[in-house]
Amino acid sequence: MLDIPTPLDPRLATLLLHHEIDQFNARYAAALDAQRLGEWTEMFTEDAFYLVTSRENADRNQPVGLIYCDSRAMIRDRAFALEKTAMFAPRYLRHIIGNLMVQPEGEMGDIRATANYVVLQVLFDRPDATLHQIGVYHDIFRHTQDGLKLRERRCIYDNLLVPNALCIPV
Amino acid sequence: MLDIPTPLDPRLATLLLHHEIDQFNARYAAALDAQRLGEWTEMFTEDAFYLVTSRENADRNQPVGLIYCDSRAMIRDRAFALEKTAMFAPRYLRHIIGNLMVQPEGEMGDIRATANYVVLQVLFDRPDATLHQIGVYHDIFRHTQDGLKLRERRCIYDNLLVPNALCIPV
Amino acid sequence: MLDIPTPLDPRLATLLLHHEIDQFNARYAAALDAQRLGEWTEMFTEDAFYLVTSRENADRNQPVGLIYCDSRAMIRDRAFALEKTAMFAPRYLRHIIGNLMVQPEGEMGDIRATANYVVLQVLFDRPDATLHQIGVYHDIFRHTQDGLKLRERRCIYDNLLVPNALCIPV
Amino acid sequence: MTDGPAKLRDPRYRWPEAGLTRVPDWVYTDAAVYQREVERIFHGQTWNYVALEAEIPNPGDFIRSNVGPTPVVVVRGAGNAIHVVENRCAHRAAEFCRTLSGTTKEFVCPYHQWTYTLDGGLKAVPFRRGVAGKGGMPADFDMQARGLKRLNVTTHRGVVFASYADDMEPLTEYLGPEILREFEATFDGRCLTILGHYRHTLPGNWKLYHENLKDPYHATLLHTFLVTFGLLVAGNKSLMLADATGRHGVMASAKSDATKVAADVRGEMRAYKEGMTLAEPRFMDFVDEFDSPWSVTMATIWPNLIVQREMNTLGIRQIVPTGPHEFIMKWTMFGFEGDSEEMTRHRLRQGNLMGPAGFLGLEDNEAIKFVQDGMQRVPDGEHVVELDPQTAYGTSDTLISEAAIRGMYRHWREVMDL
Amino acid sequence: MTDGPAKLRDPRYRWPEAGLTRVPDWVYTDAAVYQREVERIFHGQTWNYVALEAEIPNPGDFIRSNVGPTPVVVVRGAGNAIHVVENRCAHRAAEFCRTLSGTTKEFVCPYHQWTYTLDGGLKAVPFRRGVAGKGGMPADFDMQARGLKRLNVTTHRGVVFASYADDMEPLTEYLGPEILREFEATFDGRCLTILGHYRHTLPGNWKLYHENLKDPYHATLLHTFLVTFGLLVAGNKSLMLADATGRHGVMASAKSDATKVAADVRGEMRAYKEGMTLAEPRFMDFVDEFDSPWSVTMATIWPNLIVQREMNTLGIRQIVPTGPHEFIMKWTMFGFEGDSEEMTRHRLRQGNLMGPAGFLGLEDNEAIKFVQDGMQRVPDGEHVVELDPQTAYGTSDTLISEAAIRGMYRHWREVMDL
Amino acid sequence: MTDGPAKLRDPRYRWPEAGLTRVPDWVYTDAAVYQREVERIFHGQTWNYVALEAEIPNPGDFIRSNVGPTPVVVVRGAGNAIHVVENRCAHRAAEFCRTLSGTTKEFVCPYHQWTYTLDGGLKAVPFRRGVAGKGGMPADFDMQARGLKRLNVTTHRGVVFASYADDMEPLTEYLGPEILREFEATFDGRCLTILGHYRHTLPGNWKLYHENLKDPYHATLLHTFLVTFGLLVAGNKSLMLADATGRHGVMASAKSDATKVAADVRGEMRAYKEGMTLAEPRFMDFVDEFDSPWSVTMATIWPNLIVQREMNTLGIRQIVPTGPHEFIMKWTMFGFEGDSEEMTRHRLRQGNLMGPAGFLGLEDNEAIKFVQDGMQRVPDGEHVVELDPQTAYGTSDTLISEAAIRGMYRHWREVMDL
Ligand code: FES
Ligand code: FES
Ligand code: FES
Ligand SMILES: [Fe+3]
Ligand SMILES: [Fe+3]
Ligand SMILES: [Fe+3]
Repeated sequence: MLDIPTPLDPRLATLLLHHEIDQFNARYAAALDAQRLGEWTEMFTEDAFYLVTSRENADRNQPVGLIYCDSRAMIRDRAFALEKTAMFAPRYLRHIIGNLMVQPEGEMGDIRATANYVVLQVLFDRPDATLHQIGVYHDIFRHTQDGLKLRERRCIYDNLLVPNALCIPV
Repeated sequence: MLDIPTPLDPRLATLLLHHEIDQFNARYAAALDAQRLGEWTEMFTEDAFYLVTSRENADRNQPVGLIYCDSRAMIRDRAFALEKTAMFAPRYLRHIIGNLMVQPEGEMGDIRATANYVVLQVLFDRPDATLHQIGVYHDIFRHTQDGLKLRERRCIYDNLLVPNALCIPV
Repeated sequence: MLDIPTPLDPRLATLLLHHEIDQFNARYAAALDAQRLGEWTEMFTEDAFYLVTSRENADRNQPVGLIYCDSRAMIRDRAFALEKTAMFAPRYLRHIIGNLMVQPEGEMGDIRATANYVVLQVLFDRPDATLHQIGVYHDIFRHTQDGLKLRERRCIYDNLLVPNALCIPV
Repeated sequence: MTDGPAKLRDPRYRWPEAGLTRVPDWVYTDAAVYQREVERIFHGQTWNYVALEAEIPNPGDFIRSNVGPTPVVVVRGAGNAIHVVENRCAHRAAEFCRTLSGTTKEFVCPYHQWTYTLDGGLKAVPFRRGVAGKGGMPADFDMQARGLKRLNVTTHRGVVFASYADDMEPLTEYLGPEILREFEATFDGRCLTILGHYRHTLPGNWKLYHENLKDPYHATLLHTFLVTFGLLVAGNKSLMLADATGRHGVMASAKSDATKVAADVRGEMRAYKEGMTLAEPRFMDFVDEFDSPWSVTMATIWPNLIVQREMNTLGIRQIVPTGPHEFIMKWTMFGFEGDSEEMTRHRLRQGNLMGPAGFLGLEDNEAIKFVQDGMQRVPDGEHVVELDPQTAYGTSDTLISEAAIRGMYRHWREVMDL
Repeated sequence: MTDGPAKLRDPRYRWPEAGLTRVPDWVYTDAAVYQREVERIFHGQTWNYVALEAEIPNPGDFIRSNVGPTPVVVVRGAGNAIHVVENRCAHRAAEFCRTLSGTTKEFVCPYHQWTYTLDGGLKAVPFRRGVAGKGGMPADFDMQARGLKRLNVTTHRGVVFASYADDMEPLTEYLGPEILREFEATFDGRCLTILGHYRHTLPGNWKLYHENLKDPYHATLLHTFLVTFGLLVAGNKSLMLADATGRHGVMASAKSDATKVAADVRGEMRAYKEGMTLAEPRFMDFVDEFDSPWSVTMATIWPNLIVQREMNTLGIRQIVPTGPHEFIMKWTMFGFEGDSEEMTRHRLRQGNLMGPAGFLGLEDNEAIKFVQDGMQRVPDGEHVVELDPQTAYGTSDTLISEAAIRGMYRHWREVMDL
Repeated sequence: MTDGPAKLRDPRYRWPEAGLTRVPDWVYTDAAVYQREVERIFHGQTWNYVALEAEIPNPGDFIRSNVGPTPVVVVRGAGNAIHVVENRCAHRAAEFCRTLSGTTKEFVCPYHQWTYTLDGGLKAVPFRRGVAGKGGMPADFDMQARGLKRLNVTTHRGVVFASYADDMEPLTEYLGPEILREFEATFDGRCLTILGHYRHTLPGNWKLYHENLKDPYHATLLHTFLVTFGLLVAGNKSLMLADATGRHGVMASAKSDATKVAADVRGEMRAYKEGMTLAEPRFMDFVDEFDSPWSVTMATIWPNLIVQREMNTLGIRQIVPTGPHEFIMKWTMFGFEGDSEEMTRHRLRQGNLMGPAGFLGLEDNEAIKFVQDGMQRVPDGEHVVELDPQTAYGTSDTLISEAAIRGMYRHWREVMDL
């Protein structure tokens, strides 16, 4: 939990935590939009779980993910593969994150939060910016000695169809 | 007005009120996105006014609404009709709410606020997520013994045309 | 810096500054969406720099802008030209601003901030609302005796192509 | 400029042997058929709804509208006469009028500022005689001959119609006595007040909307709300009226108490739900303000007008086709001068029944979409419209009938020569 | 209803002189060719994958699917038999089934509530006999004759196929012995458990996806990850199998240690990167659970099925063409009953290789898009497919071969008569 | 592969009797006409702008560009020569170059890594000789014959052009002496510095953009800003120049003091507004840096280039058609080496006049859209272009003229054989 010099009005503590997570998400989006995947991997805990899957699968409790990482090691391999081995056309991405809701810190310092996201994509050979993916982050945050980290981020997208390929994480 | 133990810096009180309404809107969006219409109806006061109309009508001061409810009873009938009688194809919706502006609490506890909204829709038989409706909420909130409620929400959408049908409230 | 009666927890000061800029952006968007360009021009300092350019140009450090104003005088001429001389079809615009990040106030009172923006447009002769422009504001704010103003706003859009014409500033 | 005409002589466009009890998919999905519909129907021998007089009360008031897909401007001239002109400049084709409505003394095209009078006449061509003796228009340039394309106009009880045909019969004849009676039951002489508009797209062929309102059968089955709250129930007083030609129709019914519906009938109505109640029942009240036995009438006036009298919520629906697979619907909701504030509110409340978010309206929009989806994805089939064989086509007094749809296609095939 | 057939007699559709070593662009980009593919291939003499039995385990369970572009519903009937019917109502063509999957006792069309049994028979027409002796269907209305369009169905090892052809050979014959063997190596009799779905669009012609999996050459070059981590390396044990007709294929390979690749071979492999390592190498482990010499097999089963056995990540890919320039791919990922929780997790982890976000999968989707882009923007060219001249067409045991692609077009030209 | 050619013999494509004073809509809206334009104009006997040398200063520098709609890569070879090749792989058609610009030693197609030299020659085919004696290309595979499609290239004063025609006359001849003079007045020998790009779509036919710049009439009427601040005023010194063929043109004018405009002229100019002033007038200053009597010239160089010299804001505009109803415009704004920082800033400030957000630029984009809208929604009409009858077609020294547009169509009809 945040260490606070003077006892703070609990409503203000709530506000500060909300702001802290809001800013975490803004940095997270900025890292992905600039395709700084190394920075992105550092935003997770060692034992992190990261999943990108459809609302269809989530509603049916089917576990498959477009991306399925059950450790930061796998998140690092994802970043490594995309940066060092994967072939895909250059593109611009822009994440917009909103509707953040944070639950009070739970046992073991788990902080559950959700936020809606929109990923906009621009390819260099198509005129328009497109709604590439929309969905909800279902998150568990933790305060660590290295600061706030994601213990779990499940990205549940509303799209029924992925437009061709998901080249950069969500 | 919020009851505050120790006198609070007025700027912080403003911040808390802003946050309270921001979180109300996030919950409101979540209820609609999950199509929990019963929960949605509980977010209004008994004497609430709820309207969905076009910027075109609003600019001309024409009163018609796609949805026009001048009491929570009518809001309940809307939820009832959609859940129990209406036939429409299944769909995913996602509300993104931003640009919230809150005015200081006025006489009779009225709190006026506006926010921009985007409603994204995914049909199961069309590949793309679409911008279903964009617009502005013109709101009057009230603190009641059951917590913060909407005394009035006028949803003024910018679209000139509604894509086929508006099956879930905005 | 904000003048504060009692010494304030620095984290709360950060919060207040963040909120102040967030609300500035909300008012900025509202002025443009209502096409109140006069009001828009007043949100800049006399020596303001205002630029709208593509991510492509920005990445290459090429200075050209769709709109290039290196003084509020030029910003006023822009507003004047659009309101008094320019011919373009009527349209509805809606700005959504999110992912705000504010850096601590620097020397000479410069406050650096960034935010993502989406400009949605509705023409009267096309059925759909469209993603007209998406991008990032790169800002420098200043507190002046007339309140918070933009010393610099560089709007870097992600779109590769502008859809036909950019008739209202971003 | 498609190769429609030639194409339409192709045997693939032969109508099914079974005749009017079948409608082939190509009627709803083919681009060449659509093109011919624009030529022979919307631009042909028809009166097309374009506006209500109440939308342009004063000289100079104008509103953008359409005749079929074609954009026009409807304007009240100096002499109070109403003019309808194409929204295309006579110089370089610019769609000159961009605003939805307004008031003006003249029309000025933005590109080179050719200027037109309110009745479409070419009034001024800048630098027509050049500058310093150079350039400009030929000496013999005939201003008279170069105005905007004008359509023929007629109005009845405050409703404005336009036609490309120069030899149209009067509207009253065009409607025929029975349809005219229902038209005048709604437009009963009181002045209209505009309450506002709805606009929506609908991803289906435009004729499916006419058929939906010539199909009383669906009303008793699709619309749970309607049935459960007694607005339309198989077996209670109703009529599906068609004019002599079959192109126009009126679906009419009298509100009754659904709980009184015979058990056997109710048995067939899956839509009927026992014991449903409303928290605000008064919004379903019918204030009997019309000289008519019907509490609900839906008039389909060929080719682009629907007049809705759904108890006390009144509206115009204008069909603007954009291709075989989609059309735009523009609604103009209205009341009457002299309505009390409470009566206006009642109309607005009852408006929740109709429109793209209406309890009934959204169901029809969805159902029509499903039909177009079915044809586009499982192509080259045909529709079955054989309910009510006792009536070959046209008017029928049972709701369990598709005779009015058959009547419409009898007319359509004649005009389309298909 | 395009003028396809006539058009296809046009000399522009003549195949290049060079024969199968060339494929002209119009094969991938022409609307009339696509239309004929739907008629002669997807609706022709083929078995089309529609579902896995495990998706509809109980009577009444249904799932939406497609045969070519045509939407169908796959449903398990009361008697446990599986039925496949077109998703188009026999009355007015409505696409009646809107949900992706579910469980029901009958199908009710929303528009007028015609009701169908699970095997597509017409069960009820509301008010069929009218009300109070009026309206309703003709006395001789034949319920039997008016059901939904039914397709022929067969299943093998829990995989469900449908066909429009009434005289199809059994699936086992259709696959042929070699393909069947590989099919049964993956579907080895264990019951399937569904792990979930991926769905994506791909802006390329549907055949390019078959070709991608009949093109072992690309695998050794495009997929750095694959090569670097030893899944497929030119020179190691592999086979590109084709059936006698050339329409089906299996790309098979055995995992090996890339570091052991001969230097000369590695030299040609730009994709190969020295000394790369994974932070979580176990996700590339192969648990040898199959009775097969191959660690990876990709079976392309004509016309719409790919069976992926990528080590331990297993999946179905169903091709749903939407036009010449795009198709939808629906993936169904599965494991087996009795998988330990750790085995399931292993499959899920290994799933990062494939699908629209897979290390390999995203590369193929991008590459196929690039090919369609190239043809659409620089039109009227041809493709060169002459690798491995020793094999005219069909099965080849070298990865440096396009013989399987040539075999596919030999079959395609025969069926398409082009 | 549409059935264009045949279709174009249809009588519907007959030009109006009135000749060049009329332009029929199908010139701007018909798909078959557009297809022929690509073949006979962009891929025909023309020099197409593709890049500025300053964009690819060093060997290996490349930039994506287009010739008509066709994507090409413009690259500076080792020997400093500039090459233009189609962006389509010789193997399986992949659009291999995906980045907008960059620097490379060779081009490698991502799909199978066929490798090309900077001049488009096929340099390497992986595993060309197979592996372990199996597979690979035929022994007689001819690398020489399999490179990328190369276009002919010429440059003048740092501007790069390409052509599909092998027998093109030199650019200087192609332009003709008068156009060349204006071209060289702008490209006066100083080295260019790139200030950046604008890119926008425009929902109109590509020729309307040429016409807009061969139409001095509109400039005096549409552009209030231009007129009010004296950049172009009917009656002041100006010229609408056309080359001998009529395809190229230059609209030229000298800045003057609008307040001195004769009252009679001003009377016709609705656009002119009395007493407007700028808060920052210096941005309208003209620094006379060119050896030319004109302060503003707009050169339209057939078929895809516009050279803008708007006082001190200089730019290239490249037209990339994407169909009859839309094109993409790519702008390259530049200054000169040796520009002071203040001069560069002046150019950037003055840039507010042009481009898709320019005070003038946005008006032209909107006006052209209105014209295409008008034709698409009110089809099958014709345009009236009869201003300035004294000049049948071509060069005219009055602004009140459409002679240059007539000249362009005289040339177009010849080339298009329509
Ligand atoms: S296009 Fe209307 S005035 Fe020229
Ligand atoms: S369309 Fe299915 S019941 Fe009428
Ligand atoms: S497509 Fe280019 S190398 Fe195969
Ligand atoms: Fe209905
Ligand atoms: Fe592959
Ligand atoms: Fe201009």
